[in-house]
Amino acid sequence: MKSRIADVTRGASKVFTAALLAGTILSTVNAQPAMAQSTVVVAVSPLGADSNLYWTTTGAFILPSLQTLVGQDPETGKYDNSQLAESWEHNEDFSSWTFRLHPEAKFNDDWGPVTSADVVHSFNLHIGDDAKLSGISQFREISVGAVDDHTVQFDLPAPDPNFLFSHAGRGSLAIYSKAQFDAEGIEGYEAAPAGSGPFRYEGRETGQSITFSTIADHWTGASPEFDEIQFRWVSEPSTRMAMLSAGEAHAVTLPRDLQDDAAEAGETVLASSEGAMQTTMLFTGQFMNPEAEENRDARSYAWADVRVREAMNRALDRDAILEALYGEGVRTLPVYTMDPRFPGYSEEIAARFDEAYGYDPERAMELLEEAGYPDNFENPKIPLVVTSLAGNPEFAQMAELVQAYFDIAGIQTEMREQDWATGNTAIRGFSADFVTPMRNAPVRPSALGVQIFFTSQASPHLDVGDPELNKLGADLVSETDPETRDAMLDQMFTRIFDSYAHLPMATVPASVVVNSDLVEGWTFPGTTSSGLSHFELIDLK
Amino acid sequence: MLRYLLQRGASSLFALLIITVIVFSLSQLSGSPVDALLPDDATQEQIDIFIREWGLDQPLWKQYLTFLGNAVQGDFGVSLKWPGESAMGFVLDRMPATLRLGGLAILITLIIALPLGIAAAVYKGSAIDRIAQGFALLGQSMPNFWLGIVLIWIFSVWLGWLPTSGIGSFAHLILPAIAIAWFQISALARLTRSAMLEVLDAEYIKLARVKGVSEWAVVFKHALRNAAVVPLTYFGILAASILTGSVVIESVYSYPGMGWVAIEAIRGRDFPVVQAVIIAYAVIYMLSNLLVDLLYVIVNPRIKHG
Amino acid sequence: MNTSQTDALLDVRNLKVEVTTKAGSFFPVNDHSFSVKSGETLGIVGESGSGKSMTAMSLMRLLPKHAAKIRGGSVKLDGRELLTLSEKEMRKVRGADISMILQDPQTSLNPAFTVGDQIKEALKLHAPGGRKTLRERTIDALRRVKVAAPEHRVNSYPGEMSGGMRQRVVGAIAISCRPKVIIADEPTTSLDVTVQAQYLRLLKELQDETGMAILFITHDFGIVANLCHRVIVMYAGRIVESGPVAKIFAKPAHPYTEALISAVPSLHGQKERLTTIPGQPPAPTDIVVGCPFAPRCQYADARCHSEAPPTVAADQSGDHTTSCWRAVEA
Amino acid sequence: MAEVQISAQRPRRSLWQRSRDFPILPLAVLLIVFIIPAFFAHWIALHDPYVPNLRARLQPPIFFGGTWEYPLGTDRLGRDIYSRIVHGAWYVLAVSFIGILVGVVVGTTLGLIAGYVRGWFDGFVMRLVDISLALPAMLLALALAAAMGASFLSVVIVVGFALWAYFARQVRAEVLLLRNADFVARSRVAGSSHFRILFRHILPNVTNTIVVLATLQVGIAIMLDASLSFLGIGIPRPTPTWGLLVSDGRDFIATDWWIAFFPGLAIMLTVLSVNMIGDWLRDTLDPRLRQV
Repeated sequence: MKSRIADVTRGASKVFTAALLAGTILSTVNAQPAMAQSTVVVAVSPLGADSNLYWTTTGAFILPSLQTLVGQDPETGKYDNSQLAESWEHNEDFSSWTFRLHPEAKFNDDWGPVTSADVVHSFNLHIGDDAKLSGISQFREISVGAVDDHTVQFDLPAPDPNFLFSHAGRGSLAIYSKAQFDAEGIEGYEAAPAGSGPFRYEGRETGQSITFSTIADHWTGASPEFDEIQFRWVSEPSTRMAMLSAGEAHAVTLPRDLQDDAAEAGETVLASSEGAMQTTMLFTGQFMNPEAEENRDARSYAWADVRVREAMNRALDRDAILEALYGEGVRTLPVYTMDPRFPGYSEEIAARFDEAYGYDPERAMELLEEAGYPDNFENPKIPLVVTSLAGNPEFAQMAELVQAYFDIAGIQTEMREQDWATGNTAIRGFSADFVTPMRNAPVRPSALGVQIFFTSQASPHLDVGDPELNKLGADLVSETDPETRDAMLDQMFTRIFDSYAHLPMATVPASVVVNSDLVEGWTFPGTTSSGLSHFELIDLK
Repeated sequence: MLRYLLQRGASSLFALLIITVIVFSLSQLSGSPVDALLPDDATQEQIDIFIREWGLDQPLWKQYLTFLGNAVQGDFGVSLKWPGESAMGFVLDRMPATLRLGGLAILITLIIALPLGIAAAVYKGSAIDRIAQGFALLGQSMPNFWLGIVLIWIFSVWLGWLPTSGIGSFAHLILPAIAIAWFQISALARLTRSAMLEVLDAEYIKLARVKGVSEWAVVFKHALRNAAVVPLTYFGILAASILTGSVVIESVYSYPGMGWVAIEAIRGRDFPVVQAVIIAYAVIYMLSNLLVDLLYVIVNPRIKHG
Repeated sequence: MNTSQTDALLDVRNLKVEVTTKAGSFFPVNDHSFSVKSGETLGIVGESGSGKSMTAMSLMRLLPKHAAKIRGGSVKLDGRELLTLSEKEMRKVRGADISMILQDPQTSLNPAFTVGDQIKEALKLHAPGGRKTLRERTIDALRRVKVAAPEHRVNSYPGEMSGGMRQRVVGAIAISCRPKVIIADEPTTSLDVTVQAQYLRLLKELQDETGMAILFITHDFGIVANLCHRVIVMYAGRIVESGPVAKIFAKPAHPYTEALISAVPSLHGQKERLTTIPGQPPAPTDIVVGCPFAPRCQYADARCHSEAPPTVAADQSGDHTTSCWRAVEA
Repeated sequence: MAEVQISAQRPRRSLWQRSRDFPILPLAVLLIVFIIPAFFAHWIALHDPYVPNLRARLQPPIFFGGTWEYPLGTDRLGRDIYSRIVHGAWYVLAVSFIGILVGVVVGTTLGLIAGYVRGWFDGFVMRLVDISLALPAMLLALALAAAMGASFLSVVIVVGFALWAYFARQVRAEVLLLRNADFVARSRVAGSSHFRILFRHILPNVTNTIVVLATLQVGIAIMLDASLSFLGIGIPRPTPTWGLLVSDGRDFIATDWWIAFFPGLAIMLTVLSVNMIGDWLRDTLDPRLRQV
């Protein structure tokens, strides 16, 4: 009996060791075949693009196998007909838009030409209940009809001069093949959606990577010089940097400081030709509402006082902060959501920026004293949100720098380290009581952005509570005359600017670092959510 | 012995039940998935649809019972973050990757720590002992993510021997497994050393020598058999800490295992997946403890009569 | 100790063991010479720390590896020098020619193996045989130490046995290969009196049966009187007296022996309050000038404190020696 | 077991002899790296640990091209690494001390009672121990941070949660041995209340165990703090806990290595010294605990 137990022991430990070994060896068997020579690898922080059904994602990354209606010029970011629409027109009040599709456009894998039916079909999918796309709500009110095989018409409930934005950088509508849907159903999309882009969807490892192969004779004539492109989701910046240095990745996104280090090591930093995002610190709560909201009394927070808000702005040495966060040459942003590319841009405000917002700690302290800060305030402490958001690794530093400058001016702070979703919960629940970093990416047309971030129109939880702004915002919705709109936007920006309604930071280009031994160049406008696009233009050595 | 194991099994099940309560309440506490899964500018309408669809408007106890009822059948619902994936299915998909990584880490740990601990005990006070102890102390005082990154730079970037990150070949497993094993090696080597020292001092070791048993057999037959109980008991904790360690290391190496799922799911407020992954962790832990109990009985026959 | 016995089975000459610790080095076995014949029992008596166990372990060459070293002398078994054997050759001697019974039956059996396995292990090493013969010999060994139902007991774990039974098993292991010499290191200290007596009787019977020599290490002169033919008395690493048991009991030559004998319990076996020797033996690392026992000796004089006594004969026969100034003077 | 076993009854070593093995060097290192900075940060820091100096970003340490102004270099906001480490010591000390205290109090109380009253309560506590060991602390931390926001408190809770089970298990095991000891039986006969027996008679007998275990847990607590910072759920910025410093510098390990290296070194030296002192304490106070 004894020897039996000994045998069992020996047996058990052998089985155990064998199992471990077998598991380990099996994993070698599982190994993927060595990658083809001409695979371009792009490593970025995870974008949450874990579905082939684009409308069920938040729209952070549109599969390069799919196309939208409107394209953008890689150099200037101007709308162009490089995607499915050959041309477009709108009626006088911007409430009806007609797109003419490229007649030669066709889906890959022999799913036939791209027609109006595909657009209507895709549109219906995008406004389904499972849609989570950013900005999709406006689409729900739209009716779409095929005028002919290659012409579609969108009828909008309200005028929208910025409708092209939805079809370009915002990417609210990706065109799927109706033929594939009819043949294979939604499962066909889930397995491998056919698109009309210059790449074919090859497969994904959830949370890990997506791979595309290039199309040989693409209808646009685009001919990338590589066979495959693979996007890898890698959350650690240093790991991405290591991938770049080890030659495992052709292009990676990196935080600013690491970009410098990479450049020093001989890699090349490529910036988008246009600003890809605007950043700011936003005050939350309806702090400009003269009658305290029944939800909460924003005015118990120090930033309800305009003098305190000005002091906060004056306390910041933006040149130094922005250089530390984004490097030299980044543009300071006079008003968040205002952008020279879009209507409503005011030169006058931009010119006044230094005078009104320039670094002046003495003035800040005077203002604080005037306001009776901190003694007159119930809550003199300013809670600053420290958070990390994919694509914005600098947000944590931003909060730290702001805190440091506030401290110098005598503004009390409290750091709130929380994840992005937690902040969102508070904002959506109207219980936010902090100052949080925020980004506008892709840079929305000003009329859209200002509504979202400052008025009660698009997202009431971000409303600053100012009656004047809300009135202007409400009027703007129905106004179609471009000049009147310009004037109204100007008024809104002036109002925001003069009442120091936020802590504007910068307009930042998207940038990637490429391995200079492998990549010659790559031009992209930085107009999408991720800032990346035009992968077919990646120029290899 | 069977009764003993059954008893252990039953109490594990009870513990699992409690864990479901904890997991459920924690995931409730951690906020609404709405904010993690819908875009920043989602409308109220979008939010309402979402809430209704996922039953987030039901009373909590009802949500829990529904959850438990389904969980028993292995159904944790559908992932909110990874559309079209069943929560447990998604976790189970990732499990082999983590088990492979954990298995290799355990293997490395055992292969290095046991001989090291034994050698340190047998040659107590010698250079080997001092090296082993130094190694043990070092291993226990280095944050594992730090080690992980350093390993990437040394072996992937400078030496170019191994891939930096990701999953695929066996080579991809080596660095993360070492990074996970490092701390465990030191802990296990330390334990083995002290357990062996204790045993080597015992009279029966002297008796074995007196009988003319070779030193090799003294160490590996007489001493190890008795000392093994200690590292074995530790095995349960080892398994748990390797799983825990994998949460951080999988993130460093962008290795899509359960740890990665756990972090992504919690950040994304993907309740079903969070619940599934924690339960899966707990089950692995408890199974490995049951295995330990079993091995324990085999290695140490005394317990059978105890 | 000039009584070199040519018929000695185990002959130890001038054995010296040095131990090195952080606190310094010392000689727990200092110039020991003694011998034992077949069928003879030699008692080694002394307080704890006197170097008894160290002597035993050095005979087995099982001193702690780094700390203790044999620094000289010779150990001859049947005329074969043990100290120069290779470790491999020595392993063949251990368990086969010289065997040992350790102090504590509670801990000297390996709890993870059956007693049968532990007996068999020694047999396998020194007298290999088939599975069946090994089993028979194992059972036989158990039978010889009077373990009841040995066929069943071979499958028992030590944890399932009483202390006395375990000590018998330890004995069975020791005699299993029929060694010429058995060293018994206080084998009965932890047993109760009745069991102790039984065990000692058993040892005697086994000796009669096999003619083996026994080195019996103890601190109890009572046992020595019952069991041993000759005795050596140790104090602080030195042999202070040696001779036949009868002579030493009749006329102890060293004051320390005298004190030890007076500490023996009465013949009825009742443990009365014993005469104790005042004071403590010197710490092993202390540098001793003169007779090490002098500080505790009621007869000590100035010379005892300043000069170490030589070893001299205590009577005319020459088989009784001591190292005490009083004997020198006599 | 430093000395050779001379006989079965090894002479007891005096306290003086034992104290000769006292690890002086680790204690000195601990004082210099950890204790003194923790209590005297304001005196020995060179700069304000919170104030960025954007003109002195990423300065290398002295001997690597840097200056005495910033002996260990600066981080990416131009803050002095040395001063940040020095100021961080206090928080590291506080987190590990309070976290372990939480673990000790909870674990010891439950372990004491469980081992003493046995029965269902014992079973219950041991299940809790199982549960707590089966729930990876890191996941709990993530959920907790999401629920209540990361704060000093949440970190302390996580550390306490991660450690209490070890105390409970060890203390219970010892109480099981002690509850039948003579002195317990005597005081029971003498009519002592259970409370009195537990806390006046049994507790003092497990104190050594607790002290030793607690010392050995300091390293684990510091590591845990570092891992939490890595996941972004540690003590919030700008508090320069060492975990945050290492975690913040991790992107720069290959280039501006000093940002993560020196805080890492501080962690290493501290954990190393604490562990060595812990080992010594264990060997001296409670050799039975070798296996923890």
